[in-house]
Amino acid sequence: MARQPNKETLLDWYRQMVLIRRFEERCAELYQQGLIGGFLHLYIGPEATGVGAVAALREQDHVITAYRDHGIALARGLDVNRVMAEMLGKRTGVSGGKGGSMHLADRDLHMWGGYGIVGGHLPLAAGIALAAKYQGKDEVVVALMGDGSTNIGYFHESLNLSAVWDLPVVWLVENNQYGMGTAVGRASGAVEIVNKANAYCCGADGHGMLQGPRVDGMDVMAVYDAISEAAEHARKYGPVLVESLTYRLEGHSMGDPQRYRTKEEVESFQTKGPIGRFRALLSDKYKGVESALDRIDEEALKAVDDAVEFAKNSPDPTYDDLVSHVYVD
Amino acid sequence: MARQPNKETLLDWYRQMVLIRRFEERCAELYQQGLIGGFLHLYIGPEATGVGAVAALREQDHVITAYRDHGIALARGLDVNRVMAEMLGKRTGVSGGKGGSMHLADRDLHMWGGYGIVGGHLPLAAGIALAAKYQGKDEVVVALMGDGSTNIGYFHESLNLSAVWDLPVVWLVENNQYGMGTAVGRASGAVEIVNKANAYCCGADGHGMLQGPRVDGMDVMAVYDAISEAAEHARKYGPVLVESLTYRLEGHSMGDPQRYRTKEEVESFQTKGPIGRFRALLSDKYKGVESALDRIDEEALKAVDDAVEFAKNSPDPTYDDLVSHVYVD
Amino acid sequence: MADKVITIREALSAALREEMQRDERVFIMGEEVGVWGGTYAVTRGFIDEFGEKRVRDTPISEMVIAGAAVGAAMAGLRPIAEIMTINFAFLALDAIVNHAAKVRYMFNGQFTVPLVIRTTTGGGKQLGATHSHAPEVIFAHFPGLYVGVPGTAYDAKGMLKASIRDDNPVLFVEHSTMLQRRAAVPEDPDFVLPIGKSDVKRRGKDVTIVTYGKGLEWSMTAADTLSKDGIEAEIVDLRWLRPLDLEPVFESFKKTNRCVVVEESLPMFNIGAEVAAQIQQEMFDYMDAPVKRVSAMDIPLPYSREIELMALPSAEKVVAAVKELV
Amino acid sequence: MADKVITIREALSAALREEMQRDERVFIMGEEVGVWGGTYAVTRGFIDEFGEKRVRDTPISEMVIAGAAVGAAMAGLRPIAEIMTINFAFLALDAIVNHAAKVRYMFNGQFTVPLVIRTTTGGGKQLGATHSHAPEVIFAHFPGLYVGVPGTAYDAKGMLKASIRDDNPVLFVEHSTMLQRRAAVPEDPDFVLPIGKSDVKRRGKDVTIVTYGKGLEWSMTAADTLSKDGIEAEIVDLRWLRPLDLEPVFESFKKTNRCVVVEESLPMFNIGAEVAAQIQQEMFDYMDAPVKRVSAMDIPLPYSREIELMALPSAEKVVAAVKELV
Ligand SMILES: Cc1ncc(C[n+]2csc(CCOP(=O)(O)OP(=O)(O)O)c2C)c(N)n1
Ligand SMILES: Cc1ncc(C[n+]2csc(CCOP(=O)(O)OP(=O)(O)O)c2C)c(N)n1
Ligand SMILES: [Mg+2]
Ligand SMILES: [Mg+2]
Repeated sequence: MARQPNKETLLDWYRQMVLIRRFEERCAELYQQGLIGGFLHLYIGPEATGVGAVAALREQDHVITAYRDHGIALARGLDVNRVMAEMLGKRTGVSGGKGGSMHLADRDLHMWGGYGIVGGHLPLAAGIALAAKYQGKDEVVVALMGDGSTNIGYFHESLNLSAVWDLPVVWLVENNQYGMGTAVGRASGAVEIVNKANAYCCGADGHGMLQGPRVDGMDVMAVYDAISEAAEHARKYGPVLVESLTYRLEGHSMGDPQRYRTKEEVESFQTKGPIGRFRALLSDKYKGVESALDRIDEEALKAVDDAVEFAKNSPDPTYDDLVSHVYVD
Repeated sequence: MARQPNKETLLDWYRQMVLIRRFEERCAELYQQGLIGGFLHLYIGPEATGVGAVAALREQDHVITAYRDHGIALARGLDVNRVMAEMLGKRTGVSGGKGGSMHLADRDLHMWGGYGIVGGHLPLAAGIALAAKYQGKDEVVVALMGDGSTNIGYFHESLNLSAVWDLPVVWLVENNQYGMGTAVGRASGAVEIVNKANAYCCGADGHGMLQGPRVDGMDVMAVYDAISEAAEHARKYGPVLVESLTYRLEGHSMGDPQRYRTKEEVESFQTKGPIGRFRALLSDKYKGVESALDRIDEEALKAVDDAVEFAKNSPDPTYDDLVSHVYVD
Repeated sequence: MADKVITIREALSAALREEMQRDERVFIMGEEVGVWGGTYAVTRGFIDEFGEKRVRDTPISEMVIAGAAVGAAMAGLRPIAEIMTINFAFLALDAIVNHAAKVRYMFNGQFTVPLVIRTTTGGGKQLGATHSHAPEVIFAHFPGLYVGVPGTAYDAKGMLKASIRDDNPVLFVEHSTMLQRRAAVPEDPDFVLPIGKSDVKRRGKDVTIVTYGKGLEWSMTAADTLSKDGIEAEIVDLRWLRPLDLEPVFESFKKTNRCVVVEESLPMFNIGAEVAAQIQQEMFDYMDAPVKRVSAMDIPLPYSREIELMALPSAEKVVAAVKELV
Repeated sequence: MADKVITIREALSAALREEMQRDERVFIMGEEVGVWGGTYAVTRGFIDEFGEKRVRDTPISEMVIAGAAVGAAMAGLRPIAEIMTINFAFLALDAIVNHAAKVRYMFNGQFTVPLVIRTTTGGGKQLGATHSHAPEVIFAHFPGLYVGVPGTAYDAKGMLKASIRDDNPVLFVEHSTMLQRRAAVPEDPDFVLPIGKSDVKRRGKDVTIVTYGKGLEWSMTAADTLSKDGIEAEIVDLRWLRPLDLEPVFESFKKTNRCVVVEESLPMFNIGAEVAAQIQQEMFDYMDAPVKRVSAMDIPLPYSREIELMALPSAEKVVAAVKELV
């Protein structure tokens, strides 16, 4: 069973979700202003998934994800200033300005990065889990991915290897119902993605992937519980596949014409947003908590303002940065 | 339901299986003599699978397989002389001596070839099925593959696409228990390979892969029935995954040290061999058929002798062959 | 019919539309080609015009996009498979090199693979190390395939139409930052350009610039600058990396005796290497100086705008290279 | 410690064994490396000696073999991932080029990838078009990676040990038809050779032959023949395609003023192109004749023995090329 989070913890989750939301909104603006370039994939909508999943991990555990990585990075505790600096391509960014929005990592915090090749990080997750197991460490890896990525060869090979080798990985699919403009049902033979665990579930001598739940990804508590349980299983026995049902309230990336869904559909999800819902739950649970929540809201705004300041005032990378770290010297 | 084969048909299946066996035995000799080069993967053991599966198809249907393709080629009716000539790398070979043992094809007979990259032919199978469907033809593709190939990315992407697009493919896994020296259970998260259909089975609007049976691949009648039914489904609705439980009585290819299995294991399967078993069934079913079977045995030997003669007397490819067919002119 | 000034994007759309109208066997498959209308909006409206049968959205499955297109081509269709960007074509390398390019040879001509794989190339968009390749050269290494990289709207239309009509597999590479470039393009639905023919894009007598794709843009700009200093560059646009047509390069070199190769590729084992090697082989007696090469730097591309552009070629770098030479 | 005459296979085994004994973090993963003992018997007995934890048979999953090895390397292990043959490494191109070679750069040095990917290369074994590549050059195109191709048992051992000890990802390419070649090799467990250093394998004054891998064999044989006709070839074995060390080539060229590049690659965009391009750039004033290139023909390889060998380089072709030159 998952440790039951206390009030302080719950407020911290709220803080994280709000911070992510404000951060993302600001990123959208900065993109419009031309201060952020490249592709920008916002984590507006799935905050509860990232926050709940990361909260379920221990400090020594590992997180890795795809390019939609801002929320995961912030939830994992990466410095908001340095994350924003990375967005702006600054030398002080978590990846020195060389990674950008899609490639946030912090080795010390065991955030192994965001990755732009769909599915490309899944074998890396298997390898990180292998290293943990090989070294006799009691650590798990949570590997997040989109629904669309479950159709690529990498998914199959990585999940299969994790099953055969009993690797401690929680494979967490953020099913936000679309891969770019393609609805799950138009791209995946199985619409319930956890079903795919069946392909790796019944190995020799009881090895195999556990089929985990389809959790309500708009409910941070539910995600936390599901991933806590999954991580416990992974630590003891081997891999689990969990699906989080979520929704992205913005386009796939900036400039998405969104011809693939209706305004009504998006609106219907807006009202189910994870932050409002969690706020209501907290208000219900803790009398008089509103003022604390309001303060958190303000602080989040301020943290993002400060981060933008920090980023803007940070130096650009130099030619030396351009040519460094291609190899270990 | 499958058309019930009459005596003539059954004897023809027997003929095919014996022909394949004699052919393969001769190939092994020719390899030892240095007349066949490269890799040589014998189809000794799984004859009933190839013969039964191909027998279930119509003339306009399609077959494609991996490098262990001699049996499929002969079952599909490729000229034994020209198949042997291909083994010897002769100009008269089915692939002009340029393909060799792993690359037997006959466009006219809708035998789309043997392929050496594990899993590499699976997307081709999907494409051939797409072409049939696109053109409104009532044709199915049987794509054979080894158990080992079900762990590669190609498998996943191909089966998934076939499910999403309702492609008329029978995916037939020849589970001979090993991929080279690696037992199924050491390589695959699911030991019952048909389970993998679950990952593609439950799509939107009822699309999806049908999980077919695990058929006794040493029983030509059982394979025929299973593939007949599967093909019927594929023609009407979409893809099916079938598994044939078989065994390879020889090494993976010539020169396999076979450290991964015991002599006893191999012997236990030898007694269950598909040809002896089918012969017994025929003898049981048709009084006095032995002499006909004996004649078939002799004719098979003679056909192989003749094929070797033909091949040996055939010309080698020339420099012109070397440089031809790189492009369409 | 007359010419019309259109963008590369429009030229590509027109080529696809015309060929789909002309031949029922031509269809499009790839990620986001349908409902989305193409990541770069090249196939916008196609799904309405041609239907889901002929404009097929696929899962994110590059191996099967390429591989299934090979199978469909072998079986009588004429697929246009789209790999969203050439970075993702790495995942399809086996399907492209081992199957698209070889099934014909391996089975001694029994199969024909009338396939076009369209993809986009190039850096300079702050997409970081894994999304900024311009690795056409590694595909052009392999026989059995054609590789085309248009640099103008005119070429884009004529080359793409030729690719679709040709019976060989073609990797067709479009530069994602050039889609808005305009030129006059014939409206004649039978306008096609020959496969494997380079084209002299500018006449000059002082130096031969050999280039393709985005390099054409840098080179044309550079030539204007150089012209002001009295240096007249002749620019040969390769257009096709395979078949590689260096005849016009040799012709030009006989006159200029000096050559710069301009490309976005990485600096080692690239197009410039081959061009230089062939020039020194074929034009040894005409060489007044070594062939120079302008390319990207030998590093992955970073996100940050300033430093990313430092790593890429530019008109200035071309000017500098030419000036070192003449 | 003394030297011992051993085969390349033995040299590779010894290198692997010694490094595994030396460092617990070193382990092997790949298809058939364990129970089978390695497709080419290089890891025979290893699973008994080191156990299943350190000698790991994998499914047939090249993408995850390479990719999981990258992850394990990032997380502190020192994997030796085996891709059975380089043909199958096409399936791992993305994992190798986008991840092994780039995670360090992309995340600004936070990660280190001490990874060796061992694979075998080469044609001439009647394996047909999809199994006979020698495409090292396409991997060497990309920064972030090292690419080594030993041509002798001595180099095989010293280079492999260096690769395992190095903190950068190395693609280590062994020629499958050369495993039985013998040479004297140091038994000293600390014998390592520097990464990225070419080696002069034969001294001569008349022509410089630049080669690597199997090309070394053809070149050495050719040199013996040429010597009988009074032509003394100097042979520079590149050993590493990345970093590419052409200093010894330039040194030699200053003396010989003539060069032939010998390689098994396809003829376009290959190693010879880069070498020729750099020679004409750096050694322009020393060139008495164009650099010549001997390579495979520009076709897929066929099965049939006679015609397969026609398509490949040979000592005779090297002799002929040299004779055209001097
Ligand atoms: C191998 C590969 N193919 C295609 C792309 C282009 N692409 C980027 S994101 C994306 C959609 C992914 O969808 P999903 O996995 O559901 O993640 P989401 O964006 O919904 O979070 C695609 C097709 C890519 N980056 N990598
Ligand atoms: C992509 C790829 N990886 C590895 C190989 C080498 N290889 C050839 S056959 C084989 C085993 C395949 O096993 P399975 O699919 O079970 O077929 P079987 O040989 O048992 O019929 C392997 C690993 C290959 N040909 N292609
Ligand atoms: Mg999604
Ligand atoms: Mg098998």
